Amino acid sequence: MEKTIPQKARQKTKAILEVRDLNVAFKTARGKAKILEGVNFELFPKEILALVGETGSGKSVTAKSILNLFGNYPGQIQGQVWFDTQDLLTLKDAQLESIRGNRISMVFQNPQSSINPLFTLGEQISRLIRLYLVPEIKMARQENNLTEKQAVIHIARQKLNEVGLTDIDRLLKSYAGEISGGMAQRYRIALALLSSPEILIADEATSALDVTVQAHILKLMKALCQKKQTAILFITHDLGIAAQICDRVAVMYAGRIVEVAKTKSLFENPLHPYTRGLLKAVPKFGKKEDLSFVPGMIPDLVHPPKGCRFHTRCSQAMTICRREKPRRVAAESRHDVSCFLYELEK
Amino acid sequence: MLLFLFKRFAGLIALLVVLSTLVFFFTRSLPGDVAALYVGGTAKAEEIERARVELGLDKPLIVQYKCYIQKLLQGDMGISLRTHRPVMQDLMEKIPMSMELVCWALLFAASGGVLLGVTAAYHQGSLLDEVIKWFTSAAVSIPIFFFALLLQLFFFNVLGWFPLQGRLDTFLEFSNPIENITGFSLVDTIITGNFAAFFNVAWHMVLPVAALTIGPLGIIARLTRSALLDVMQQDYILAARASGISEWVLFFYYGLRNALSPVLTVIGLSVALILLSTFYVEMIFNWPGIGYYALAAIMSLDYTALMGVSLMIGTVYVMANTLMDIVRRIVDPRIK
Amino acid sequence: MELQAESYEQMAKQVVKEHRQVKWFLLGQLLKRKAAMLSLIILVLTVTAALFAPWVAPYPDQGMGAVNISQRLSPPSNEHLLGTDIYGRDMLSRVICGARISIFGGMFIVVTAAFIGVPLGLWAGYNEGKSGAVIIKVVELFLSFPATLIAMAITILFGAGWSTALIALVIPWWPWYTRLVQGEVLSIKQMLYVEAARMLGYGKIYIIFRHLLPNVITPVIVMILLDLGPAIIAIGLLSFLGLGTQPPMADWGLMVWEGAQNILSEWWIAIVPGCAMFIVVTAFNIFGDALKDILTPGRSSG
Amino acid sequence: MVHRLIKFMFFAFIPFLLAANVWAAEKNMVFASPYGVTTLDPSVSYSTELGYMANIYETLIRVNPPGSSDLFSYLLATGYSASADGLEYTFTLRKGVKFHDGTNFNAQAVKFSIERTKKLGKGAGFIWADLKEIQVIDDYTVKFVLNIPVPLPQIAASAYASYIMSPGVKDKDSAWFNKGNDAGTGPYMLKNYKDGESWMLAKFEQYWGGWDGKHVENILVKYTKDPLTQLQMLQADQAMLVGRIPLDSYPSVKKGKNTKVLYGPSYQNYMAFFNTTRPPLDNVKVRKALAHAIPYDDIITIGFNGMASQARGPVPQGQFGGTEDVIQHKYDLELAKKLLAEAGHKGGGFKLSLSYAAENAQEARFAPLIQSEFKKIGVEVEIKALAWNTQWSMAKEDPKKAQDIFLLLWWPTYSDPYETLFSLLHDEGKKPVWNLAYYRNAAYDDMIRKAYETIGSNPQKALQLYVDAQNLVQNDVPVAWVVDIVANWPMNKKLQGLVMNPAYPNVPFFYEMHLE
Repeated sequence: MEKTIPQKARQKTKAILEVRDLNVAFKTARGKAKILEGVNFELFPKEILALVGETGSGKSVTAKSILNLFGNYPGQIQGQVWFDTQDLLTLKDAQLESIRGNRISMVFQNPQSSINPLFTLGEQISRLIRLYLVPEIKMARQENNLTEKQAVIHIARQKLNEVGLTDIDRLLKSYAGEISGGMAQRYRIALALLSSPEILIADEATSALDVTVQAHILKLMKALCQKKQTAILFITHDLGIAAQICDRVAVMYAGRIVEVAKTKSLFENPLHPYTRGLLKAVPKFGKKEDLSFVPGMIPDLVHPPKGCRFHTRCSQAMTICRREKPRRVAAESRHDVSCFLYELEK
Repeated sequence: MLLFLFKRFAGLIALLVVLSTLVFFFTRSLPGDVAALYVGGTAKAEEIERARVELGLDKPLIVQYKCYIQKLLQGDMGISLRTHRPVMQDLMEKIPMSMELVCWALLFAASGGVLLGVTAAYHQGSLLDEVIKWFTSAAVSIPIFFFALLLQLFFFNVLGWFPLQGRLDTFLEFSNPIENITGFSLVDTIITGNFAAFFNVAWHMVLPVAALTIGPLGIIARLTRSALLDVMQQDYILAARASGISEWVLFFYYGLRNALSPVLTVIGLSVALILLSTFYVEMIFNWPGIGYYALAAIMSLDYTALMGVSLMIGTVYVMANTLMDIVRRIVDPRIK
Repeated sequence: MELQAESYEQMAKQVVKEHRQVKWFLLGQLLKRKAAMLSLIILVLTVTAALFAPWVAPYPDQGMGAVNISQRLSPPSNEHLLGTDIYGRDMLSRVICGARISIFGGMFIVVTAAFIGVPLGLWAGYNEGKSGAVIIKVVELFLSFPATLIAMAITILFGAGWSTALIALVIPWWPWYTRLVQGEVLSIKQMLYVEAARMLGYGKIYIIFRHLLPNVITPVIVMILLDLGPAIIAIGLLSFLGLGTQPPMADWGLMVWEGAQNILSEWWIAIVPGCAMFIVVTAFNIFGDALKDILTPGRSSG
Repeated sequence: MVHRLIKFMFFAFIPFLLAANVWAAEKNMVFASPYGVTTLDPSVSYSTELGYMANIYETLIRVNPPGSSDLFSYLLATGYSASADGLEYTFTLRKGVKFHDGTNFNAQAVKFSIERTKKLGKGAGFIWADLKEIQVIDDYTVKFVLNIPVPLPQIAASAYASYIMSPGVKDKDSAWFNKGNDAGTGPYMLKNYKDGESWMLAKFEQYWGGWDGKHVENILVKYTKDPLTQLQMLQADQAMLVGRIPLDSYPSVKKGKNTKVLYGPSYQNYMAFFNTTRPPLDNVKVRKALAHAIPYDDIITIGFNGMASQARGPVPQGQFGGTEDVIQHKYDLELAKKLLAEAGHKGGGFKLSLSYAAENAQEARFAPLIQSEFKKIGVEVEIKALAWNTQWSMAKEDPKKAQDIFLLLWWPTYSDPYETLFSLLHDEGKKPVWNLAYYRNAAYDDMIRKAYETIGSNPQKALQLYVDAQNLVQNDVPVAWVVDIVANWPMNKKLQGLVMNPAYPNVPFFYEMHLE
């Protein structure tokens, strides 16, 4: 992934993470796909921010861009991701590696497939404990008079216990294929929160789980993060979940954030036509369904629509929508929206 | 594991039985009199009859078959119609010669192929990747016999760097003959301290081994690259990256380890390819191994020898695949 | 699960339609791949030349085997662009006529193999009962033995010749298609619309042809394309040992063998057909690879 | 890196390359031979191993090459005399001859050897069919008693089945020989025998001829099938003598700095049998037409690089019985067309199958020429390259299913033409061994038998009978005699003294050779 970063001074804010003008494009066989176009948002300490949108709206890419997880996948990434005082996109791999998993952690959608199938769970957690919890190992050795190996196992037990896993001895010897999805996600959360990071990015962390398990995991995640004072960027396509646990919600459509607001404000008073469509489509009984009930499909990002990317599906589209891109405006206090309906109002 | 081994072994036996049965009935249903072939020359009728009795061809087919299987179980594959020696003895003499080529070729193809594949995957999309892609595409597309001829033309005729053919310069066969201990000439020459012959054999082996290596090398490199890229797109690699594992460890430890299983499978399959290629390479480079023997058997319709060669190749092939399966089981806990 | 017949129909149609649309759309991508396009051009030219060999070849009768002793062993020149062989036959004409035998032979092998292998694979994949198990056992038996060796054995037993060689190669070749199709079917079978069709009581044959076949067509076509190169080489391998094509008909493998004796002096006799084989096989492989990337993304290419 | 490695390897090999020259400069040489070994049993041997057998074993007498003043030279016998009726031959034997196993050569050994060969009845053992008994007169005199007056000296000088071996092998079978053992009296012993790979013909110290003067002493035989390889070994000085090089490379070898080609007479010839049991080849005019349509000159150019001549009849020119009085069918397409029309096949219009031995490079080369030429008279030919054994059993088994045209390379077992004429053309009924034309002509059979029986007493009459018999055949055209070949040995210029003897095809008599 190429990075092109204009060096701009950062405005002083309270935000722990600030994403500015993030653009991501992938090279595909058909040409350049502009996956993200000018994504802006900020995450405040201890806050839970939901990033919602349909499949393909760029939520996950946004999450991955924050830690630049694309490896050598062919594509371009532009913009700024301010964490603390550093722009993560300017960092070298080695520097990034000291942040990844340590200060910013991530949990992914498919818990089982995110665990390497060739190593036991014990091997994998031990590796991270050795990487991040050196003082703790030392302490455990001194306190309990253990060898290093025993100390690592000791810590692993504690950490797995913390996420509510039982029968840990067996678990440590198991492989990914041998445990249930719920257990796997608890394990992943344990790994992610091992070093008490400042930010946890949960990328559809509960989408692949059964509804009951989902609720447990959500609860656990929220509780643990409160305890460790970790902010969560919660990525989901499920508005219901967003409403349940999040402080604020950002709605994404086709690589842009179209609306950001306090949860209550957004649900009570959705401004963007797309958000309105989504809310109308929320199924009543917490059923898991894709949010494809706004008529039409997500546009082809190799040849995205000119102007506002939503105009092809928007019932209130105007001529200007086809020509120009809307800017983000604060329609109400702490309620931003990118839509000409409101831009023109002002 | 034991059960698995037992199953594979039973499968091997079953395969060999089916194979030998097929081969047996095929050869018996052929035009041409096996006894006459055995006697050769201007044989008289009574002489052919004598050979018929000698070879047991006068008995009913079923009895012959029973006899054949019984002998086979004792490792007796019959008498070659061409050399008039026990096929088993012939094979035992020729196998080491070929195995020497096959082992080196396999070693180079596997190590080189993995190396090329890893390099290409690591530099995915770069010029290097592109070059390797072209090279491996060419490697899998070039017919072995044509490549062998090209090697001879270029390295012998144009550059004069390597000998045209053979295993040992003829004068060394007289002055420094190779003592036959293991049958592997490189090993034998080292054991006996016969360095003149050692270097000479090594020098002669370069071109045939190169010819045998090229195809499997391309296949293994292509598969390694795609398997690695496939692995590198897996969720667990992403998760590991997100948890701060360094890119280097990610690629060379996790990536390779996870891509190993398909690579091992294809290495196992390459054994068959290399074995078959020895037919051509040994013919073109005049290397007195199993391929050369098989070819002579084809030319003179030496059915017993052909049967022996087929059974042997079948066995080696199945054994190589079984071995690779065992290794895969060791490296991959998913296969149960 | 409750499903209305219409909604199932719709679902099925939708899936198939989307597949097709997407694929034909993706074919346009080929134009952007230079190597694949170059290969395609080479292939089109070669196949056309092979088809119209009697009109394209400068000396068509020599291409078919007529001798021309006065011109024997002449190096490449204006009169004979690629030189002549030991009988004085124009190499260019020989290679063009040889293309017919090599390329069409290769096509015959893979297409026939597919015609045998695909139905068996559909059946074995859909019917996991006894008949399916038997098919799979047979396939495994074939696959546990090197294909070229089987073909060699067959040609030895039934006599060398072009047609024997082709049939001898089809015999170990079809199981690969059966295995591919069976695997595909096993995964498609789990899809909702197939299950739905089954529940609605549609017959086996109907489901196989209506739903399974259209979905395995793409991987089969890709495999056919990828197999063409190896098939051409396989014919050459047999011919090189004298087990395949018989003179005066000659495929490229036999021509290489014929020229092998003269390689150190009249090199063109072996090098010309060898290069032809190499170039065409490479072109088939590159084109097949590209098509595979485009049509069946996400499968590792081996 | 690679470059350095190669450099290293180069230097590492220089001493050994030098060693090669040292070794070769002495009385040792390498013979890259395409001639494989079927069996090493001297009683059974009837194939390409002849080249080695004739150096390991000896016969009583040897036929001299054409043009010599004497018909025979004497090896284990010092002379012979025949009775007036031609039924008894008495040989006096050489004294002081030792076998390789140390036993002394004597009359008992002769009796043992010939009787062993006759009793085994394998290979060319049939040549002794008319031998009644062998009487040992004393240690060094032996008498052969015959049933009918056949040319015994020629038989005793046969290239096959007439070798004398040590009585020490009394209880040994062919397998013992095939392990690489020998029991001859010849100048060389077989050593380091590796079947299908290499073996050594090593000087036998106690050879009766002695080792004074210039002789090659050790010959490493490197079994090398590939002509190209042999060419390279020859050009790289790795082999002094080779058997077969690519046909088109003869001009360059003749001109080579270190290489030359020695040409000499040969009794080998190529022929095409017509399957006379089936239409259209049961019609003599069709056969004659085809014989006139064979492009003899082109075959000589392409198949033999000019080193052959059109055959006249079954017996090659130069051999006894091969004279210019035998009718020759010349290449003449117009005549061929006319004959076809006369036979009721105007413009051809039929299809024939032709088979040749896939192992035979010459046949592979010229078979397409016949096909190409026959096409011009409207006859389609389907060529089948088959393994020699296959094509032979196909031709023998059932004439109705056999191929129409069968190409064969033939050479006589001993120098009298009877064997050729008898084997190839006498009536063998439905199960022939060599009469693959299924030719039946009682007059012919009588004529050659008569000639065979009179040759001992009246060679002139026998010759006339042989010629007449051949002309009888030439009128029936059961076989088209294609070419008589010219034998050749590509060799290093240093190698001197090789004498080509058509009675012993492809035998290099090493004892007569030396290196300069």
